Formats: sequence, C-alpha cells, structure tokens
Amino acid sequence: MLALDGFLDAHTAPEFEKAIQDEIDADHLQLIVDCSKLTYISSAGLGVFMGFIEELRERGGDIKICGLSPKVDQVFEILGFHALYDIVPDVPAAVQRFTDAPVKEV
Amino acid sequence: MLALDGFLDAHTAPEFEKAIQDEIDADHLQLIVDCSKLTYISSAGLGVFMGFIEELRERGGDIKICGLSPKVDQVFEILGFHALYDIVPDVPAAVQRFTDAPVKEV
Amino acid sequence: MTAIENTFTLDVPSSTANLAIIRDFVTRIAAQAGLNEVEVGQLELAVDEACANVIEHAYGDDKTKQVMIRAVFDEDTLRIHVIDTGQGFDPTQIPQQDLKDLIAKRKTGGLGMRLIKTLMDEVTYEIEPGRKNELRMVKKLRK
Amino acid sequence: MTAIENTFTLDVPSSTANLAIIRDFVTRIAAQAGLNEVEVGQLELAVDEACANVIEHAYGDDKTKQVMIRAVFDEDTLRIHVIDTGQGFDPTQIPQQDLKDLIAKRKTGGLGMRLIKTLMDEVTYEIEPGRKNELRMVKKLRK
Ligand SMILES: Nc1ncnc2c1ncn2[C@@H]1O[C@H](COP(=O)(O)OP(=O)(O)O)[C@@H](O)[C@H]1O
Ligand SMILES: Nc1ncnc2c1ncn2[C@@H]1O[C@H](COP(=O)(O)OP(=O)(O)O)[C@@H](O)[C@H]1O
Repeated sequence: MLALDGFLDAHTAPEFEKAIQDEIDADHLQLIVDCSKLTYISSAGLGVFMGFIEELRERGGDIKICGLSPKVDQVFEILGFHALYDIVPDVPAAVQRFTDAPVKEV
Repeated sequence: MLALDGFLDAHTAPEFEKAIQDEIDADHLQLIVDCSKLTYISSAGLGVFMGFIEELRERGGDIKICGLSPKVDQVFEILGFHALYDIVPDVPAAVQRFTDAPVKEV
Repeated sequence: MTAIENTFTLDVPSSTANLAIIRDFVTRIAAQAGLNEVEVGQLELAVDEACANVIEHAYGDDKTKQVMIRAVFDEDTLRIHVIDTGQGFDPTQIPQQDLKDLIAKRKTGGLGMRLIKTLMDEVTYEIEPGRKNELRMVKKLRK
Repeated sequence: MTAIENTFTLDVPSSTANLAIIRDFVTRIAAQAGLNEVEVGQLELAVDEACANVIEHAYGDDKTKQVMIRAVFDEDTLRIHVIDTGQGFDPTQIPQQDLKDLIAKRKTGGLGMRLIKTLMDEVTYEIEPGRKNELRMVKKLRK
C-alpha cells in the first residue's frame, strides 16, 4: 500500500513513480494507493497511474485507487479514469476489491 | 472577549478595529483578545492594540492578550509589547489577570 | 466609465519546483475574481498544466529560462496568459488521444492540453518560436 | 563558473487585498532559498510591511497603481526589492519612535520601518519620486 500526501504535480510525480517501481521490483503487484491525504493532482500525477497499469495487469496485479477527495476525483472523472481503473471509497474497499476482482476487466 | 482567526494585516485590521470600537461603545472596557487561532500579525494589526489602550486604561479598563503562537509572539516581543501589555497564556489566565490587576501599571 | 481591470504578473524560473508558487498565485487571484471553490480548482489545474508544458516542452527543462503568467480580471472575465520564449509548437498538429490508447502504449502523458481545453472557456495559442509563445485562457465569471 | 541566480517577480495592483498574495509569494521563495521556519516568517513580515507602506504612503491607497516585488537568491543571499512609482519620501527624515510614545499619542502606526530594519540584514532605499522608488532588503543565508 502507498499513501499519497499533499500535492502530486510534475514536480513530485517522479518520486511517486519511483515508489511504484520499487513495489513492482519487489514483486508486489497488488497495489493500493490511498489518496485520502492528497490535496491536488495534475496530469503528471495521473501519468504515473497510466504508465504501470498494463504491465501490472498482464502480470495478474492491479492498482486500486481509494480515498479521493471531490476535488481530486473530478480530475480522474474528466479524463475518464473511472471506466478504466478501480476507484473505491477507502482502504478496506480496496482490499475487498482485490478479493472480488484481482484484475479489473476493461 | 474577542477571538482572532487567520491573519491580521493591513487589510483585515480595520475590521478588528471596528470590533474593538463596538465593544468600547457598549461600555465593555475589560477586553480579552484570544489570539490562539491567529496565524499572522503585521504592524497594522498591532496598531489596533496601540490606538485604544490609553483610553481604555484611563477609563479603568484594559486589553489582556492571550494565546499567542510563537510566530505571532515574536512580533509583539520585537516591538516591546511585553513591557506595556498584559500578555498571558490563555483565556482563564486573562480572566484571572483582570481580577489581580484590572489595569496594567506601566 | 471604463471597467476596472486588475492586472497581476508572476515571472519565475522554468522549474517544476515553481509550480506550487504558480498555483498559489492563480488560486488567490481566482478567489478574488469571485470564482467559486470548484472553479478555482479548475483554473489552478489548467494553469499548472500550461506551465508544466512550457517547462518541459517549450524549454526542455532548461532552468535558466523564465515562465511568465499574467492574470487580468474585470467584472465579466478572468484571462490568464502563459508566456514563454521557448521553441514553440503547432498546437493544431497535436493529436488528441484517448486514455485507453495512451495506456495501451504505456504513455505517462498526453492529457494536459485536453484538460486545459475542458477546464477553460476559451483557449488560444499565439506562437512565435524563440521569441514569444503565448497561451491565452479565458474563464467567464458567472455572477 | 558563475553562481546560479533564481529571479522571481510579482507585480500586483496596489491594494491591501493583495498582501496575502505577496506573503504567499515570498514565503514560498524563502523556503526554496533554504531559510528556516522562523526566518521565513521574518521575511514574510518585512516584505508585508514594505508593501503595506507602498500601498498606503507611496500611492495613498490609489488602487490603479502597481506594486512590484522582485526576489533573487543564490547560495549566499536572498535579496528582495520592493518597487513603486509613487511619491517617494526621505527615509532619513522619519524619526524612529518608541512604542511608549506612540501609545501615549494614541497612534496606530509607526512601527513598520523599525520591523523591516530589525528583521532584515541590510535595508537600503533608492528614491526617485514619481519615477521609481526601490526598497532593497537582504537576508543572508546561513547554511
Ligand atoms: N508549451 C508547449 N511548447 C511546446 N510543445 C508543447 C507545449 N505544450 C504542449 N506541447 C506538445 O504537445 C504535446 C501534448 O501535450 P499535453 O497534452 O500537455 O501532454 P504531455 O505534456 O503530457 O505530453 C506535448 O507532448 C508536446 O509535444
Ligand atoms: N514607501 C513609502 N513611501 C512613502 N512614505 C513612506 C514609505 N514608507 C514609509 N513612509 C513614511 O514613513 C512613515 C513611517 O512608516 P512606518 O514605520 O512603516 O509606520 P506606518 O506606516 O505605520 O506609519 C510613514 O508614516 C510614512 O510617512
């Protein structure tokens, strides 16, 4: 599980990208990203979710995203992330989703 | 009692000035200003404390200031307010100070 | 009687480290112009995307360059201009790509200009490569 | 090798409503320059006082005028210049008054310049009334 805090923009996205890469390198393929303390996201932040998802799903893993504030959720919404990603209310729901649907069907 | 919230600068000082004037107009002369939610003060804010204090003390009243954060307290300190004003930790201490010393001796 | 115009200008080194300063700047002005909370957030994002593009694409991460943001508002509109002196580009030649396609190609970008166009009421580019490239965005003030 | 200099400029209408934008701007830059929390607060206050003086005294609350703040830092110093085109004044003619005396006279001001001088390492004025008045403040970066 990864928890995001503060803002995720073109400046901070590389750090998040590295954190995800580290998880994958450690063969952790079922990733939960808790955004409940995330106050802001730009497309550079969304790009991190985009770059890894194919590889993860091919290998039987996934990213479940949870805890989006209305402000942050709006950005996912506008760009059509809801159709392609599992976005759930909170961490327990994300854990449950991995049980119900380990890899999202798109 | 007056509670300050947010920042007190040249933009917001007139509002605070009016609030104090209203108290004095209502013959409330024992004023406690609770600064525990005050995040910032500039000299325009300090000016409000300066302008009324003589009149209040002449009429047997005073302003007791409480709840200063270290950042805000530093400004009072630099300008020598501690020698001329009763500055106490919290509201109960301010109430107590009015019992012990209704008008500060300077 | 002419309407009162308020003009604000911010000029910062071309570095993603300065996106936070830029966002502070536009959110304060947007609130002053009378936008509501959701609209302030939309403007914040559009300007961030525009400036991130300048930093990355117009200047290729050359931190010795400067990004300028000008905000002007009156009663009816808030206009934001993002100005650079970088290499410029032809915005009509940039294909708008689907999120699904971008993911399939494992891209980590390609959504910024779409966001800008979605979030703002008017978007125009004036490009003079190496001299002055200007992205003009307008948000209407509904009162 | 020359040191890398970072230059930031903010230009806003002369209104106390914009002091919050100005403080945001300088606190962000001060943090980037490496000042600690207390020093950031000191710089924030000094620049606020300088700009409030411009708004009130140099321009006499004329909101059609502009206040410009320029910040430049390198490894050793953070320099802030506050620039106006207002009426100017002779800073050597301003008496430094005691808080006790100010209170006795029921003044609500007279402490701003003292704060600026106390909080900054160097303070100089360059006055050309109606053309360009510049207050230059320096904060040394202790690393
Ligand atoms: N200000 C700019 N200067 C130069 N090229 C730009 C600029 N803005 C956008 N572009 C070009 O348009 C493309 C699409 O931009 P955008 O939709 O923001 O996605 P991203 O920046 O993530 O690639 C960029 O990859 C770049 O080639
Ligand atoms: N930028 C300025 N332009 C013109 N006059 C100024 C300026 N700054 C200060 N002054 C003059 O110096 C005096 C003292 O300023 P200051 O110590 O900041 O106290 P205050 O602003 O509260 O009066 C002001 O009353 C004003 O006459």
